[in-house]
Amino acid sequence: MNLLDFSNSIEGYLLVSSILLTLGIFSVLTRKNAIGILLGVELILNAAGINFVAFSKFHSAAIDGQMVTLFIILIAAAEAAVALAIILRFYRLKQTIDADEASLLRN
Amino acid sequence: MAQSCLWIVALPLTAFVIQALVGKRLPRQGDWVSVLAILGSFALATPIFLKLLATGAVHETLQFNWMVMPGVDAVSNSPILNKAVTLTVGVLVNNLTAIMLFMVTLCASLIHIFSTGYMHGESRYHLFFAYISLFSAGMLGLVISDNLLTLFMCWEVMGLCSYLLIGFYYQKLSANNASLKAFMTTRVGDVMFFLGICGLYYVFGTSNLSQIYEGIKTGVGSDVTLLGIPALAFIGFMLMMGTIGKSAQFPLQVWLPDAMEGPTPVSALIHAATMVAAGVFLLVRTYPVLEAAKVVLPVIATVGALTAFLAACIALVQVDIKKVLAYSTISQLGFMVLGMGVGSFAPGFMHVITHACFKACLFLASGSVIHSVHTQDMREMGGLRSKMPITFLTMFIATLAIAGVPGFSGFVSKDRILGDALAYGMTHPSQMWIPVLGFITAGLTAFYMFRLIFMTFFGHARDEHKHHHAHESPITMTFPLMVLAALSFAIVFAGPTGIHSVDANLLPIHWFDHALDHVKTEMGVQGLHASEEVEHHAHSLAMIVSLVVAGLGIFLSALTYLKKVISAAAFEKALKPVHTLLWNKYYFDDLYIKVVIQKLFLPLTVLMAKFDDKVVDHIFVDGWAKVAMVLKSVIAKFDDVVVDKLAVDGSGTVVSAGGWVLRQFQTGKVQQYLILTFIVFGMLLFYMTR
Amino acid sequence: MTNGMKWILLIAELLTVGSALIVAINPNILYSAVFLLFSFLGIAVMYLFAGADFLAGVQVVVYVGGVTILILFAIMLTQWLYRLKLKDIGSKFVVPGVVLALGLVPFLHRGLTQLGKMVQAAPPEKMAEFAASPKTAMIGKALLTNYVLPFEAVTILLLGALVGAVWLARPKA
Amino acid sequence: MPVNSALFAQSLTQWTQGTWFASVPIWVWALVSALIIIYMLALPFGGIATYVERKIAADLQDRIGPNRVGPLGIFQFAADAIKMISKEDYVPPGGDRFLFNIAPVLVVVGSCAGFVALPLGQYLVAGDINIGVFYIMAITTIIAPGILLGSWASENKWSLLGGLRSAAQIVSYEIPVALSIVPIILISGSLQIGEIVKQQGWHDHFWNVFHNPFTFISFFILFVGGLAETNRIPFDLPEAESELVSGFNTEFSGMRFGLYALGEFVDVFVMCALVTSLYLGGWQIPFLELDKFWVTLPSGLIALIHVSFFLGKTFLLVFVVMWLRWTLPRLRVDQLMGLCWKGMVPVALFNILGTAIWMWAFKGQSMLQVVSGLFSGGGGSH
Amino acid sequence: MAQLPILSLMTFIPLLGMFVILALPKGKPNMVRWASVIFTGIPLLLGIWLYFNFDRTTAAVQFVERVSWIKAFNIEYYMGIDGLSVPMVLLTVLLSFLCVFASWGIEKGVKGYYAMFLFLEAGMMGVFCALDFFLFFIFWEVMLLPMYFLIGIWGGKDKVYAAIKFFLYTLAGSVLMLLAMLAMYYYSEPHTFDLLALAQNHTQFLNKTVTLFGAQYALDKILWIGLFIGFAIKVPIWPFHTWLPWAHVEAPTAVSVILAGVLLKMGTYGLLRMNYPIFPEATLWASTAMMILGVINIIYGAFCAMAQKDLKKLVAYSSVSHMGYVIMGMASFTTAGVNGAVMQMFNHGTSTAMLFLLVGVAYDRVHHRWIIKPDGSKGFGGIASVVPVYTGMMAIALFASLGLPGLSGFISEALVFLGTFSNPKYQSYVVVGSLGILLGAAYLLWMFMRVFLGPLNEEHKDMTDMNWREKLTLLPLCVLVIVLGVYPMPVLNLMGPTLAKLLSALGVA
Repeated sequence: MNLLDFSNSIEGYLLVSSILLTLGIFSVLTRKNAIGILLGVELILNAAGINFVAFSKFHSAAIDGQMVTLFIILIAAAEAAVALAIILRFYRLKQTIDADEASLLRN
Repeated sequence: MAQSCLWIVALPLTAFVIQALVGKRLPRQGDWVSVLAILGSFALATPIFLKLLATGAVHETLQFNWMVMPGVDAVSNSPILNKAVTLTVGVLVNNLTAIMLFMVTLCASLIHIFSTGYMHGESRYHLFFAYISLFSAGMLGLVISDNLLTLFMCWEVMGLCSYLLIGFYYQKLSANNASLKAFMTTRVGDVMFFLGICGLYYVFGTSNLSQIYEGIKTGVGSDVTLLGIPALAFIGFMLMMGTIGKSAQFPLQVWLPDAMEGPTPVSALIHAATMVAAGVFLLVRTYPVLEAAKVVLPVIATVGALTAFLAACIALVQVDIKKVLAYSTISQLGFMVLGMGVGSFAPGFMHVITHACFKACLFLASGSVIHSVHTQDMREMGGLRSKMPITFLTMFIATLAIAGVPGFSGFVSKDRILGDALAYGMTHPSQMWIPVLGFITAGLTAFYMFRLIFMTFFGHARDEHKHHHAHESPITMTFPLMVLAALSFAIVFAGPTGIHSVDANLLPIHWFDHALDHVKTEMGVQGLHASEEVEHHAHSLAMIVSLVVAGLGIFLSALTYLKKVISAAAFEKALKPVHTLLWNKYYFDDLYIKVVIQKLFLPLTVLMAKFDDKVVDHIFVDGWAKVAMVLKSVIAKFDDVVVDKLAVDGSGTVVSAGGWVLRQFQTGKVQQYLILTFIVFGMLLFYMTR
Repeated sequence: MTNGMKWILLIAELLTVGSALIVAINPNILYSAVFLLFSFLGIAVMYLFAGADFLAGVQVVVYVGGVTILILFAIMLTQWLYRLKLKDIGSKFVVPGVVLALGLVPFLHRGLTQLGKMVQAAPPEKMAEFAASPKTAMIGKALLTNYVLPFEAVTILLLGALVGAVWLARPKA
Repeated sequence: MPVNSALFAQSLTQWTQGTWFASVPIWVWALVSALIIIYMLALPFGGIATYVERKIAADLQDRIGPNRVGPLGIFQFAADAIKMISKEDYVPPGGDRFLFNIAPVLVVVGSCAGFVALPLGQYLVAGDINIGVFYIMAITTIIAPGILLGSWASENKWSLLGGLRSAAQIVSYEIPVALSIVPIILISGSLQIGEIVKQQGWHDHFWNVFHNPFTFISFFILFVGGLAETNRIPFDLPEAESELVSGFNTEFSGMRFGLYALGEFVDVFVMCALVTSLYLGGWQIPFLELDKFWVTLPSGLIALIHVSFFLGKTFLLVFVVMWLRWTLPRLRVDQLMGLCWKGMVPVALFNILGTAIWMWAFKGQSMLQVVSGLFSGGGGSH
Repeated sequence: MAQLPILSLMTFIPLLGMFVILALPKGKPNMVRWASVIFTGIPLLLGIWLYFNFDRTTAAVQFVERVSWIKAFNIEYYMGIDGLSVPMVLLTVLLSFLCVFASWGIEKGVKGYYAMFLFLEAGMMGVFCALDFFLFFIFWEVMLLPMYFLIGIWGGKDKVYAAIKFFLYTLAGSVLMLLAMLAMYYYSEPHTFDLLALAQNHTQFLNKTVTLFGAQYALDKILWIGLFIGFAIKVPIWPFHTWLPWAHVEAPTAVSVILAGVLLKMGTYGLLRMNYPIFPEATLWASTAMMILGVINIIYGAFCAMAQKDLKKLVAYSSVSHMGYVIMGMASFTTAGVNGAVMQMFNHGTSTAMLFLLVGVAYDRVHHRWIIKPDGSKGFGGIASVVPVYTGMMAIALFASLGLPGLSGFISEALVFLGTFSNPKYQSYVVVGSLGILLGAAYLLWMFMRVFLGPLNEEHKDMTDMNWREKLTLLPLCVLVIVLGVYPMPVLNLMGPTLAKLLSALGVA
């Protein structure tokens, strides 16, 4: 069952994080809904978090990796809060949160 | 003695400086300063003269370096160009100087005294005396200078003074023109004179007279040619031209009559006694050079004769009293130059002295006449004999002198000149016309002089008003007249030996000739080298002829003007063309002014100025500017079209096009930006992990 | 790591990946939000197995308790009341999505594995001992020693975000 | 030696060693053991609690509670259970079936999962997780999304509003709860609840509530926060509002409503258990130090005494909760929020500061130790 | 005392002055004026000290200051003066000092004016003291700039045209000079700019050829011509003189005084300093040409002056004519000629300066300079009666410049003519040249008569006579003119030995 011992080493974590990253990117790129993009971003951040934790255990066996993830989580929370506030404001402005609408800064 | 000479010159010079600077503020406007100065000079000059009379000869020189220019020190007249040049100046006192000094200072002082009266009340009174003092200084400087350079300098200073004095009444336009004409004509002469000096330098390496005399004696420069003609001839001619300019000989005589615009004392001092004599004095000083240049003397003689005759003719028709005297001066000068030309060195020089006295007297007398009747036109005068007895008497004596009546100074000098001329004519038959002309002129002189006397003093007053006002001049004016009249007597020239110095033919010339012979030997002058008996024969003949001619002149003049037997007017009508010719002074004036100046010289200057402005300036200089302009526009066009349009704007459009393309990427959609980033991320990742 | 543990880890990984897939694919934003929650839980469990027990707690508190609720709130505030249809026609993107995934994932994985090989530095027993040890004290100490600056910075950031979010979201007074 | 599910599971394996169960992998056993603990303890309490609450409420309102089913109505909870199970599986039209089902599960899981870390006795704990307290707090936060999703899925404006309010209430009251736990952590220096309780023995600084004045205040904040977090009466706004019918679980009926009610009661129990173990010394017997007792009791008896004391204190608190339900009026939403943000959070922060200063000032001694120290002239400090 | 860098001081004190003046407050023109008086006064005092300490026996360069400046091209800051440059230096210093007083009437941009003026003086001093060609060229160009501004800004009606014309013309000349300089640097063996060294071994330029645009030319002749044209423009010599009338007419009084007084002399000074010693053979070869040009200058200048209606233009052309004498004197290669030429440079400086100052005085009062107005009506007329002192001064200035003996003009003209005449080759030129004297007298006296004598032109009856300042500026010049006229040795003995060496170097025989 290489799948099992597979999960003891770092590959498991890296695989999950790469998948998460891909899905995150995918959702960010394809979502029309602003909140969808936000979800994508959260996924990407978590993928990074997993990587750090995995490396903190498998590589340096030191707390630093986890510290980074801790900070990632904190900042992600702040970011989500502000993002949602913006989305709400945008929604109040445009009555829709379709990402394509938010193109005032076009050429 | 030379030291005193310096003082003689310095005194009037200081008077000039004082007058010019503070004259206005001095009491009596400083005329006494000038008079005292000239009297001082006179006082210094008399001992020199007395020494001459006593010892018969006086000689002293004083020299000092004026300009020293280092260079290759070579023999003074060696052809090396960059040889050292030192110009020395100094004082030469010999018999000539002594006599001239005495005469000049005497006349000048008398004229100074006269002009205190005459010029009384004039506006620029102090300046008048300043100029006269400067003039005296100049004349005296000329007389004493031992080299031609300083002689030339004083010569020109006198020219300046004559310019200033003639133009004294500068409000009058005629006075200005006259002064300018005087200065310019004399200037022509001066330029020639200077060239002569340059020639002398070239030949003798110096302008010092005594060195020149030695040089002539040793025959220096006889072989040198200047501008193709023998050097000494060239120098001689140049000096002659100098004299012609200064002494108003033909053809440069136009300025003297006009010089009468100046106040009468000026005419007396400058245009009778001294300045004009300077020209002749130059000839006297440089006589050895003239003699060495064989060719020059005959020319001088002819010029002298011609001038004398022509001037006399013009004098016949003149109505202005001063003009008559002016022309008489010209003709007398002609006589002097004639004398020099024919070789009568001593009589020529003597005539200078005698002429100075009586001509000064004549002028001053006419001055006092003008002063009282306030007009110069003889036609408005007449019958002044009773009104102005002293003036009449002194003028009459001077007229007798000038007419050549024996017993008077004029006869003494003029007769001897005519005698020598006759002798010269006999030895050079081709030149015979010169003495003949001389005698005729003598006659004419007598005629017009007495015409003048009769018209002014005799007959009835033509202008009652003026006649009424006429009054005798004050003592300051009459005293000089009396002194000068006294000098017109022949006996004066007998010198200290008194009566017994009178030679065979009643000519009291013994001491004079003796003095001049001394100078001749000193300078190496041969003088007239006619044989003894020819000379004796000529002189006796000359005396007779001159007496006849003088008497004839006086008689005819009396007939026409005193007794009105011959009507002058009829004569004029008969010889109308001659009269107009004479009246217009042979059109010399017109020739010079109207033709040479107005027609030739001024248009040339205007042409030259135009040429300069148009051709040289516009074409040569601005032309370049135009060329540049053309070039500029061409280059500008090229620059504009090629460089600007293609290079610059072209790249501009390329850039903007590129900009447009890139702008399409900026859709504003966040997601599309992210796609781009991730594509790049992917590529990067691919690259990193290959 | 007992076998059981491995299985639980595996389940957690599958849970995370599966729910993440649904989050990315699902047209209905609400569903993707919910499954995001489950993937967060899965990640928390993975953290536990990676020895980051405190971190798992933080993950749960912050993400599950905070962010997801915020997202749900946002969705409800923006979608529901105005009858917006929730369906997000993302379908047309499925094909490029798959291509992207297929294209990107192998690279990522190969990259990460190579990284992993490089990384295999820590000796196994040290790893296990590290995983087992409680991390709270270590994190606490680390926070106040070498990570003081980030800690302070994050506090300021959070304050800023807090005030900003409130100000932004507040309806105009 | 902490007893945790792993230990429990090992004992099971040893017990089933010889049988066919051995082939079952160890983690299966661990899972089963955990489930047993939870459901052995949580579910019955849930049911009993409903009965007890209705009895107390009736008593407070001077009426007799449910007495029909079984003697004194003690089987009322079983009757309710059966009623709920037999009800029709109704999903509101337009509602979201999947979410409708998921929501109650989340709520129950969120609340029951807390039991793992609660130390019933010195060695009796399901899994003495190192970050015990933090774990409980974390797990209870899952309830909020559950409620939210449930209210959303029931396609009912009122339930949605109720849901939103309750989620907001739960999330915002987590903060004062968390902050009031921090003083305890400061004192005990560890997140493990077992450790915290162990330190509250008589010889140590007795119950944390009496450790210092600040912890005394933070005990009340924790208790009130816990009430709000479980939507109990003073903060009963979301579910029993007059205008919101029964809040987020209006559309729920049958077993789903059962789960909700169960979840709610289990949550109350967990909260009270947490309060007792942190502040009231958990299984610590006041004034008595069992293991130093003059006679060594068998471990089973000690455990029994510990459990009884722990449950006694917890049920006391639960009684207070139920008591409050029928005495305090309901708070308005803004009062609710205001109390939380303007009232409790600042006080909690103040307490943390106070405890920290106290710890620094008295070097970790509780008030009592300080007082006794004064008398005994600097007795041994902790 | 000798080691005091007197030349540098004299050159750079005005420069310092310029900066000081620029720093003075704008509002107080008088302060600026008195400051500039001081800053020109100091060089004057130094000049006077220099005059007394100048060793008149040797021909060697004195007060030498030699500091290597740009080692790469061994260009040195080589300042020194000898007999040739001393009179010029004294003239510059004196005229600058007087011109400061003369420009008291300038109201517009006083600071700028005086700053430029001092800058100009520094430039001029530099030109006369520099013995390194490079340094000479720099000062030559430096001197141009302020002139351009002075004419361009404070000038008369079409000042801009005149300023540009002046600038471009002289610049064109200096371009040729630059080329010649560089060629000399290139061809000289130890590659030096030092004039004395170049003169030392001037044979190195002999019988070498240089190909210009294909044609072969003798090196030294081409260089000589290049330098000659550069300097000829400055002198100005006949074809290149057209800038002078314009520059003079348009320049303000003080500037035209400096322009005529000093700048014209730079051309001849340059010829004597560079062409003669460095290219003796070429000089001999070109002497006849120079003589012809000199005579043309005299006659042409006189004729043009005669026809001028504007006082200043008349004086400008008179300058052209007088500079003709200088050229003639130089080209005669005789001691008297060359000494006369340099003397004439000095005398012309003083007499023309007087003339220009006097014209300036008239201009300040009536603001026009017409002898005859363009429309033919009388400009000035008979003002002698109104302004006697002015007339007196003008008379002195006129007679000095027309060469009346007793005044300085005559001395130099006499020397020039004596010198030229003693060179058998050029005697006929002297005769033609003497015509110049005549013409000089003509146009000057014609002007004197027109302007001063005759009936008074009513327009000018309220002309005021000269004030103390104007008298002060003219007094020294009058004194100089008269004293040097009577006894020229004080200036003449300065230049004697140097010119003697110059001529012997020329190999004249």
